[in-house]
Amino acid sequence: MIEVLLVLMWVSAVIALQIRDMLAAVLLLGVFSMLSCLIFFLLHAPDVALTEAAVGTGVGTVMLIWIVYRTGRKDST
Amino acid sequence: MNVGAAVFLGLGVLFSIMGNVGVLVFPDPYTRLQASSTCTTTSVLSFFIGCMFIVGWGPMLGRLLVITLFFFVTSPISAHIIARFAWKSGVVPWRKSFAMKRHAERRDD
Amino acid sequence: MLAWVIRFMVLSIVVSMVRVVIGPTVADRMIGLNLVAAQTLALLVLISVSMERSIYLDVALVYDIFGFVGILVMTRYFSGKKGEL
Amino acid sequence: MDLRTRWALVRFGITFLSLFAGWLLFTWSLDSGSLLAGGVSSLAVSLVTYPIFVEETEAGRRAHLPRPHMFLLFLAALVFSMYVASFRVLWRILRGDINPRVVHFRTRLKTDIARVVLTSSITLTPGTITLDLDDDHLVVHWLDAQTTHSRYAGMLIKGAYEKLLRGVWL
Repeated sequence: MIEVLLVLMWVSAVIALQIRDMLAAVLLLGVFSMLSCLIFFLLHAPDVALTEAAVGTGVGTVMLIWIVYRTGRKDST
Repeated sequence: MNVGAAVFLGLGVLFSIMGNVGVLVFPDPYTRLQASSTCTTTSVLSFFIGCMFIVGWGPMLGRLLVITLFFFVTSPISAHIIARFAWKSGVVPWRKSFAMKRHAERRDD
Repeated sequence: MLAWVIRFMVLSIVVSMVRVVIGPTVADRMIGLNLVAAQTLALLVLISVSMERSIYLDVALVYDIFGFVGILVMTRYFSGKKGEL
Repeated sequence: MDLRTRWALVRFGITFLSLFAGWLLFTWSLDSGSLLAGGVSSLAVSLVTYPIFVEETEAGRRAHLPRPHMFLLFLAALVFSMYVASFRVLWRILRGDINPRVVHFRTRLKTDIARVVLTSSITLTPGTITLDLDDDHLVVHWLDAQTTHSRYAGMLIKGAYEKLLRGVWL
């Protein structure tokens, strides 16, 4: 079960690096942090999962969305 | 494992399958949102009720009630703001008659 | 029975990742994210019920609150910009 | 004691009771230390946040406080109709014939909180999603539309909920 989630995390991270649309990259990073929270939970570490859920899903997404809003959505390169 | 838990967990699995199928086959964001958000809300609610049957009377029941109440409040609001985001940013809803007409025009060419 | 339901929900997350990856517009990706978030919440509750520890349910509650805040902020910032989707 | 002070006290009491009920549900223990900690912290939080939790309007008390028995009836009807409509949407997904349309209609509910509850329950019922709510004008996306006439569509979609909600909030 953990192997499936690790493969899924790998897929979402690679696509978030490759994609041109910044908002879609932020959404994929949200999925990435959800899955990593789930993996910490499956490995019997609820405190780490709590921190990951608060920081990765909430604060990290808010900060990245704010940065995308200030700089522009399309990747220029 | 009593009967109520089995019934509600089975209902949750059924609605979860149908939500995923609907998200994959439907043509535009609004109909996908119909399938995903609302069918999945029903499935997650069914899972919670099944878990309440499993845990019985105790400290886990209180936390499950709090989580269920919060999910019941936040889920329609998040579905509504996604739909409002799509509506405000100008996604055109798919319509049956348009698709049929376009199909007929393509046949005539 | 709970173990089978947990395995099924992991497979269901795999299927719903497809819409996040291929979605043509951002609204589609957001729908996929919402779907993954709801199923992850159900999975957290199911795992903590199968482990029978009441402490583990706190993670599910915090996760629910912060996922909602994340989606709220996403739509809040970008609903002002028209015609970019 | 004038009317404003009494209404502020009522709002403070509502906020305190709901916070304390949440604390009791979450800890599930009747120790004196736990009760004391919960009481002090919910007192402090409700002193700060009661103007936000229950808004001050000129409409009076009945606009904000739901009747409890009608509210429980409404919740039961909502969950039941959720399951029924989920099976209907499931049949639609299996057969693959959908006829989605966007319909507009108005509601007759007066208070804001009743309108928000109506919007949420329309969204929560599978088959319909509220796209926009502007004062009393709703824009609803309907999965299998039978009519686009505003009045009949309103009767078909919000029908039972509005009748029940008029009993809950005033």
